Amino acid sequence: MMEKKYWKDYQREIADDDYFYHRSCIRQTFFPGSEALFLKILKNELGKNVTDDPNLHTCTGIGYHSDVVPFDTTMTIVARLLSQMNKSELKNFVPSCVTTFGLLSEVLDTWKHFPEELEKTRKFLKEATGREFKIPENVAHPSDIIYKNRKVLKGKMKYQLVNKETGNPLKVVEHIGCHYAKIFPENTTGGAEFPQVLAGMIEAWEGKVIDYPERRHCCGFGFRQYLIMANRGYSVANTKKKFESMQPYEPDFVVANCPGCAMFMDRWQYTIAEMEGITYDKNKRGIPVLTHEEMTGLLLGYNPWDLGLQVHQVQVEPLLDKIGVVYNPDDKYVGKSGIKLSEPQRPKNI
Amino acid sequence: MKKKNVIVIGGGPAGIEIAQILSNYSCNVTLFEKEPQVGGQIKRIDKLFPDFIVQDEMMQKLISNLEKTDIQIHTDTEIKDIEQIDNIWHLKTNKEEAFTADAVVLATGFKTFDPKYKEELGYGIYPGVITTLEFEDMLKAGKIQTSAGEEPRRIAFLNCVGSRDEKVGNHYCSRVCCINAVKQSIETKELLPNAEVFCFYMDLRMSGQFYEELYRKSQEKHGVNYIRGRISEASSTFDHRIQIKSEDTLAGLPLKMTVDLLVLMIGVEASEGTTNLSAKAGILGEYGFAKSLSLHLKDNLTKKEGLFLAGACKRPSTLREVIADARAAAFEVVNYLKMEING
Amino acid sequence: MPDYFLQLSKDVRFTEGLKACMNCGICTAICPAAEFYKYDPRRICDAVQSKDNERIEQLLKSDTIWYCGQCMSCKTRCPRGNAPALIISVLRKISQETGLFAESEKGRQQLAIKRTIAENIVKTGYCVHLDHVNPKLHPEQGPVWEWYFNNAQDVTDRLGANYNKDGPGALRKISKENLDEIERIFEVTGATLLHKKIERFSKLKAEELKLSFDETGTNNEYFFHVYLKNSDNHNI
Amino acid sequence: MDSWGFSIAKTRTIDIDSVDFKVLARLTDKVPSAKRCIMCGACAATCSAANFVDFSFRKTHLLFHRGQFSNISEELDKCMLCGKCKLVCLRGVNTRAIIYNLRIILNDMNYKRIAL
Repeated sequence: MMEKKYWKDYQREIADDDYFYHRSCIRQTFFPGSEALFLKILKNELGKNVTDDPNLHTCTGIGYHSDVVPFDTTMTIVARLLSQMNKSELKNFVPSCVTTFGLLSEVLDTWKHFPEELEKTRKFLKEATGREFKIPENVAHPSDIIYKNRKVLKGKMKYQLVNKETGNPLKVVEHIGCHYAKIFPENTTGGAEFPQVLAGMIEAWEGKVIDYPERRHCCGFGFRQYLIMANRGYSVANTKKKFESMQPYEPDFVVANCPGCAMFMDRWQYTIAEMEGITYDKNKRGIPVLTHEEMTGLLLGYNPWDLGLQVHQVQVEPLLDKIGVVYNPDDKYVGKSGIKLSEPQRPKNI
Repeated sequence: MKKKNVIVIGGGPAGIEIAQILSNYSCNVTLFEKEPQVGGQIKRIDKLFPDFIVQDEMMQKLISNLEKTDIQIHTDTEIKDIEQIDNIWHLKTNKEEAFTADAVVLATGFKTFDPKYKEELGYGIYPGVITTLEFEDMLKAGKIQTSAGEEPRRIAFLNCVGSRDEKVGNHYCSRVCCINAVKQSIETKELLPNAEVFCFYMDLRMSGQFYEELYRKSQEKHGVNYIRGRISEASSTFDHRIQIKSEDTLAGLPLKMTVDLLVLMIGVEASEGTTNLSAKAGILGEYGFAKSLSLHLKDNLTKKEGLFLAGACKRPSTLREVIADARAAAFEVVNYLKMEING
Repeated sequence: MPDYFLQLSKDVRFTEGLKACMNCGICTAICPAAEFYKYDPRRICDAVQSKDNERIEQLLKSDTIWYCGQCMSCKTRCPRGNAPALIISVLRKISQETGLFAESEKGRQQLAIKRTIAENIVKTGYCVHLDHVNPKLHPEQGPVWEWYFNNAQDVTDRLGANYNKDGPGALRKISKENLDEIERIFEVTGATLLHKKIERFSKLKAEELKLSFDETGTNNEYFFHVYLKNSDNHNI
Repeated sequence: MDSWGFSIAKTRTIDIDSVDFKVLARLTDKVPSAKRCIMCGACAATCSAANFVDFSFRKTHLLFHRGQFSNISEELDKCMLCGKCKLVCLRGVNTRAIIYNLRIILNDMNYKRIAL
C-alpha cells in the first residue's frame, strides 16, 4: 500500500553546507546580479562554503525540451557536470535554474528506475571524455537554501515586506516555476499544489501571499513556443491569463523561482501593454516581477542597481517606495565604469 | 451442550443484522461497537438510493430487532487485538478487557477517503469545497447553503475523489459514488429548482437496479448536466466562489466554470479497524481490506477457521449488498458451529 | 510502414510516460497548450495506446505533437501516473529521426531551433547567452533589453558578471577544453547525428517548397520561413 | 502586430460562466427528449452524411448544450435529415427534431448559415 501524505506538511531534505553551484543560462543572461547575490548571501551572510566552478556549462535543458538534444545526450552532459562536482569532492548540487533542477530530478529518477540507462550513460561519458561520475547526495535549488535559512536572514534584514506608509503587509504573487514542483513533487518543499518554498519566505518576512485562481498555471515559456517567433502568441497568452487572474487582488509584486518565468512575466506585461494597451495595476505601470534573489537582496539592504533591477522592463521604483528602500535614481543607469549611460527608450503604454 | 460464544466486531448494518440473526440460535452473541451507539456510518445519510427510503426509519427497524434480543452490546469499545489459540479466539479491547469466542465475525466496515490528500481540489482550504457527507448533512437539515449562508446558484459534483487514483494508492472503484451523486443532484434540484447542477464523471457506473432509470430521471425531469471529465483543480476566485477546470472529453475541449459549492464524492477505504484486525488475524487483503477465502463461493470465510467476514470490510459495497452479505455470513457461522435454532 | 509503436517503446520515457490511460482528461483540463492550440494530450495518449500505426504516423506528420510546451503540468495530476509530455518528447524524437517532422508547419521549425539553441550549446556552452538575444529578433524583450544589450559590458560588470572572459562567473567564456568535451558527447550520444538528420530533411523540404536554403546560418529564406510562418489555423 | 511577428493567442476553453442556458431551454422546451441524450454517439455512428463528410451529430449537439454556438449552423447543413439517427437512438431522443429546431434557434440568433 502506498503511504499517503499531506503535501503541505512535506519537507524535503536540504543540505546545510558545502554547495556546488551550477549557473543558469537564462539567469546569467537576464539576471546576472541575482546569481552574484546568491553567492554573496551564502558566503557573507550565512558563512557557507560554495564552489563556483568555471568548468561547467549548460545542462542542455532548453535544447532537450525543444527536442534538439536527445535524452542520451542530456543524461551524459548532466553526468559530466556531476563528474566535475566530484573533482571538488562536493556532494550537494545547487542548480540556479529551475529547468536544470527538474531535469536533474528526471535524470536521477531515470537512473534509479532504469539502471541500464545509468550504465549506458557511464559508458557514453567514458567514451567521450574518459570521465567517471558519482550520483550527488543532495540536489537543492537556491530558493530551497534561502527558505531553509529564512529566519536567520530575517535577523539581518533592513526592510520587511510591509508597506511603509500603511503598515500593511505587501501582497505578493509567488510563481514557483513548473519544473520546480510539477515533475517530482517529492523533491520540493510543500509539494506541487501549495509549495512552501517562496510562500514560506514571504510569510517569514511579513508579506502576504496571494492565492489567485491561476496561481499554478505555467508562465507560458513553452520552450519552442517562445524560441520560434511565430509561436510566441502561445507564450504571451499564458502570461496574460495569469495576470488577468491576479489583477483583482492588486498584487504589489510578483516573485518567481524560475529565471525564465521572472523574465517572461516581466517582458510579456510590456508586450501586452504595447499591443493592446492593457496593464494590470491601477497606475498603469505594470506589476514588478522579481527573482527570489532580488527579493531577498532588497530586504537585506543591497543597492537595487547592484542587484540588477534596472534591467527589468517593468519599472520597480513604485515597489521600492512602498518598501521604503533608499535608492539613488541617478545611479540607476550607471555602469561599472561609473559613467552614466544614455537611458533606455520609454514604452508607450507601461 | 454448552452454548457457543460468538463475537461480532462492528455495530453497523452488517454487524447489527448478523448479530440479530445469530441470537436466534443456540449461542451467546456479543457485539462490539467503538462509537457510543450502534448504527454505523450510514446514520449520516438522509435518504437512501435508489428509492429515497428514509435511512433513519430503515435503520430503526434493524436496531429495534436487535433490541429484542439478549445480545450483550459493548459500545464505546474497540477491539485492539485478535488472536486464535487452539480453535479459540482471544480478543482484547481498548479497555484492556479480554474476551474469548468460538467464532468471530469481522464487520468493521469502511471509512471515507480524506480529500485533504488531494490538495489541488482545495478541501479544507476553501469553504466552498465540501464532501458528499457534508452535503448529506445539509440535505438532512433540509437546507443547502454556502458557507456564507447563501443559496447556491451552481453546484458541481465530482466523482472519483480518492477512487481510481494511483496518486493516492487507490486503483479501485468505490461503487457507490456515481449513483450517490445522481441521488444528491436530484435532491438538490428538488430543494433548489433554479440551481444549476453539474456532475463530472469518467464513467457513470449505473450498475444497480433502478440506477440507470434514476440517472435518466435526473436529466429528464431535473435538468442535471453531466460532463465527462475529471476536475483537475479547484481554486478560489476573488469573490470566494470556486473555479474548477476539467476537459469536456466528449467535446475534446478544456472547460471551466465557477461554482458556489463543489461536492467531492469521496471514495471508500478500509476502516482502521478493518485494516488493523485483518493484519493481526493474518487475513489482510489489498488496500487494507479483509480478504475472503474465495470471491464467489466462500466470500464470508477466511483462511482462519472461525473467522468470518460481513459487509464493507471486504470491499466497497452498497447498503443492500452489506445486509445481504451479513445474512449470508450468518449462515456460514451457524454451519460452522453446527448450531440449532432456538425453540 | 515502420512499426512506430515499437520504436516508441524502446525509449524509457515512453514506458514511464504511458501506462494505461483511462481518458479522464485531467491533463487537458490544465494544459496550457490545450487552451490555445487545437491540442488535447488525452487524445495523444489515446492514439498512441491504440497501437494503431497509421494513427501514430498521422501524429508524427502533424502539427499536433509540436504544440506541447513541456511544462509537465500533466504529470502532476494524472491519476494513472502517466506523463503525456514525456510521450510527446518521444513522438518528437521519432518524428525527427524519420523526417516526418518536415511534413508539418510546426515540425519544420526544428531547423531553426537546431540552428540556434543546439549550435549555441556546441559553440558557446550555453543554450542561451546574452549575445544570442538580438533585440531585432526579439521585439517583445522591450527597450530596456535593447539598452542592456547595447551596454552589455558595462552593465554586466556592475552586476558582478564575468562577461565573455576566462575564469568563473556569470556569462563567462566557456573554455575550449570544456566545449570539446561537449562536442564529443554530442557525437557519441547521437545529438550530432540527429542534427544532420534535421538538416538533411529540412533541405529536402526547402527544395520542395522552392525556398533558398543555406547549409549554415540564420539568414536564408527557409530559416525565415520556418521561424516566422504562422498559418493561424492552429486554434480551431 | 507585424512588427511583433505574432499575436496573442485566443482561448479555446469552454467557459460555462459565459453560457446563456436559456438558449438550451428553448430547445428542450420544443424537444424534451434532448435532455435525455447521454452523448453515446450511436447517432454519429449510423449517420448517412458522415459517410461522405466530416460530421458528428453527437459533437454538434453536445457543443450546443455547452453554449458553443459559433460553428453549429455550418455543421448542421451537412445533415440530410434522413432520420436514421432517430431510429437507432437508445434513449429515444428525437434527433431529427433537434436538428430542425437548432436551425430555427440559431437562425433567430443570427448565426449565419453557409448557403447550400
